[in-house]
Amino acid sequence: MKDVAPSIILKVVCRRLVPFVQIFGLYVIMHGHSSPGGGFQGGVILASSVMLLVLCDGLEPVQRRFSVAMATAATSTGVLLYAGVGVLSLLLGANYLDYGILPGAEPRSLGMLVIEVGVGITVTGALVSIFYDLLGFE
Amino acid sequence: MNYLHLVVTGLTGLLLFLGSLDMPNTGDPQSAPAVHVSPRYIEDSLKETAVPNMVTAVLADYRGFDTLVETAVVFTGAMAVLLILRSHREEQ
Amino acid sequence: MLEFIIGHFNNATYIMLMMIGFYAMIGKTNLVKKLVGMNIFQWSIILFVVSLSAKRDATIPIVFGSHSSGSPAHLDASSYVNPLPHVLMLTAIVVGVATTGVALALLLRIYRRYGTLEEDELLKRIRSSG
Amino acid sequence: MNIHQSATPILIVIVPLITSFILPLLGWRHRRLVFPVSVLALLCSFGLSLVLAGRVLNVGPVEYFMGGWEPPWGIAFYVDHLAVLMLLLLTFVTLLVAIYSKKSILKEAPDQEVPFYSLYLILVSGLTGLVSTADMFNLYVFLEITSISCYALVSLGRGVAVVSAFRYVILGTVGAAFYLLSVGYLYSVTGSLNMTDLARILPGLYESNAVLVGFAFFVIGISLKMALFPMHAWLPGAYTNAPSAVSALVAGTTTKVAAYVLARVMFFVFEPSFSVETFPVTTVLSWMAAVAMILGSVMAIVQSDLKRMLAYSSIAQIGYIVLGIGLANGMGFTGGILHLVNHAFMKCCLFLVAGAIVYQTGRREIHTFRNLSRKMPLTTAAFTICAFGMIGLPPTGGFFSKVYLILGAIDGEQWVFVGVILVSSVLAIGYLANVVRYMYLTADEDEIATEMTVSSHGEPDREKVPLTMLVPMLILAAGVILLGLFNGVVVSQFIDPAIPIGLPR
Repeated sequence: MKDVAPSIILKVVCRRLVPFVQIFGLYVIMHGHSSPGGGFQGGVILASSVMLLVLCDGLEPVQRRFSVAMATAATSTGVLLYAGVGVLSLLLGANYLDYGILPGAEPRSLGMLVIEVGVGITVTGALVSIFYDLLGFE
Repeated sequence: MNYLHLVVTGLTGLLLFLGSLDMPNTGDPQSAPAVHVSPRYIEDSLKETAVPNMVTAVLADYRGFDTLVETAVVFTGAMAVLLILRSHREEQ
Repeated sequence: MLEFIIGHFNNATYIMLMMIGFYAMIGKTNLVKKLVGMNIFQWSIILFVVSLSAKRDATIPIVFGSHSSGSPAHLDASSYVNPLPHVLMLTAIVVGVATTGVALALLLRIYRRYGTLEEDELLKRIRSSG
Repeated sequence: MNIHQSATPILIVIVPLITSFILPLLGWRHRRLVFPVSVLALLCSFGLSLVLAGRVLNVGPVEYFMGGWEPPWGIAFYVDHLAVLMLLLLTFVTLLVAIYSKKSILKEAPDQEVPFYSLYLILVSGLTGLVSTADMFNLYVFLEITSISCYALVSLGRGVAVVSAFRYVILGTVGAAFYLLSVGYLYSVTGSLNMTDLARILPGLYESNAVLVGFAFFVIGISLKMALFPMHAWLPGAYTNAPSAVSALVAGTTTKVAAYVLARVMFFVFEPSFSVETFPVTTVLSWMAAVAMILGSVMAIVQSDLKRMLAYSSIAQIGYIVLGIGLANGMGFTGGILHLVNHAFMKCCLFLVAGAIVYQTGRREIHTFRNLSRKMPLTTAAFTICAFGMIGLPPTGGFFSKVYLILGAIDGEQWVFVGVILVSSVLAIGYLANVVRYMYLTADEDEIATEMTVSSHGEPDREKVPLTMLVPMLILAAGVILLGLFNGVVVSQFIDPAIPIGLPR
């Protein structure tokens, strides 16, 4: 697919579309509390925006911005965030992943928000990383 | 066309269908899944977690450990593909 | 009888889908077709478990307008569908995605090495390469 | 609402898990730290298992509620005597294999430490989670995380390893999907996923078709995962072509844990009376196991590749374990679980030896092993001890587990199975004694001559396997003997309290 130059229509449409896709992905992650959505769905949408960029710009320019190493790092950062919330609740003296012990007025809601963000980061990183690997195997 | 495969497939399907015959009807509000564990999720999750989306509440809180392992599965998938593909680029 | 048929059409549907997938997995010799069969197989199970959550006259499991009305009113379990199967199948979907990714990566390696994805041809080439 | 319970059960699972998440970040800059950190995590897990074992032996089964939610609603861990025995076994064996893998992975798959150890730790945490969890769906997720890391690790081997790994993916996924299907069937009639809760609800539903079919698919799915005889197609290729450390790891742990899950669900979620009388799955399993024991051994005899021979012998040994479970009496159960522990030690050690032989000499074919005992005396000694254990000679653990199995078969008046155990043991002599014979045979004159010319630049008669590979093998071999000498302790402390209520003692 590297040899084929994408048409101008594809390029323009993708470029215009990507910011909206990313905003929508973030919305789906953050709004999972009160509407259908959450980390997995939003993460997939964010990852698809990166894939869209690869479709119109090719692999190299995109990887200059979001490198393979960054994708791998995002994969482990997100899930560490998730597991970290659990460890925090352990340290504060409750059972693993018991958000009730966290500070704030609605601690459980807060804990869920943090882990949804963590899931979103991981899913974005993992899918982009898998995509890069499948594409880069040549 | 291999008939053995068709026979195995057909038998498996028949077995599954027989098993599904005495399941509760779809949409039955008195079925076991509807009356045993799930009512608490519906009735109390908003009170207990302050999250209006019950799916999110169950996913991230009541069964949060499942979701942690599930996220770890995503991580595993990424690592597995990395191990399978990235390493062997120089093989050829 | 009619009620029974309507109440069990979900099982018949998922079993048919599942058998299509199962046949593709054991009967087809092309590895990609096997993988597609595997996916149909997994998704039919997901369809089945999600169908368990249905309740007549019930809505999606999200409480609307909870923050505006102050303290939440009493919620009736029969007016919302069961959220648990949805949660379980969200997990199963993610697991399926990860498995498919790994399988595709393996297929790429197999194709690179042996130049074919037909099972009998593949076995022939493995044998000839020692 | 904040329930606080001692965190040991969960820490055993999440310490390796969290470490595996850290490894990619760590390996980015400090490649050297990856191995020590992984071993540290596994050591930590093993230490915690010891602590937990002490507690279980003193005060009985331990529970742990995730997120503080009590069982039918939340996910719970339940660690009883049997589970804690499995935890000790798993963390100990994986620790030793990890130490062994340091040098062997450098040779077999260079520059792969980060993803390798990351997946390794995930595999360990998945296995420990499988053993500890009391939730049917959580078990599925752990089953899949274990399998996915296994697929990737197996594909790391050379040559046809990718094809074997793909076959493993397809069959492993069918197994997991059948398991998921059975969970769905049970859920549709009970509405619960927790094992204790299911055990309470199910007795009223034993006549239901959905429960029967769900149970049948559970047995098929788990049999696929543990490669019981008609469903073993993925095993020989996967074990033979994987890197040596991975072969040892997979052979020593994954199929054993699947057997544990089978026993757990068959006897603790369902009542023994159901699996024995209402739906006589134990009889079917016993006969399948008997066929596996004979056919696996026969297939092992005709192999010329050492690792492939060990793989077929694994199929036979799985037969012993399942036979013990399928006999459905106290003695048989004891024998099955004891054999599970013994076989994990023996098969792990044998695969490690096979890897060490490949490491030093590059040989895989059995008939090329002439004179090996002079070049690698300690390695061949470890192999011989484990071979004795597999055959079932007295001071080793293998002898005692076979005695228990035979006593169990006599208790159940299943004379055929007594014969099958004896015949299979004789066949084991057939394939293992052959290897030992080659190892201790002196080579032909001309072969020595070629040896001399080949190795004239180095010393031919010395063990060149590094210490990190040698020590785990020797510890495992010593373990095989110690398990034999102290089998009474294992049986009376761990297995006896765990024999399910309702099995004839």
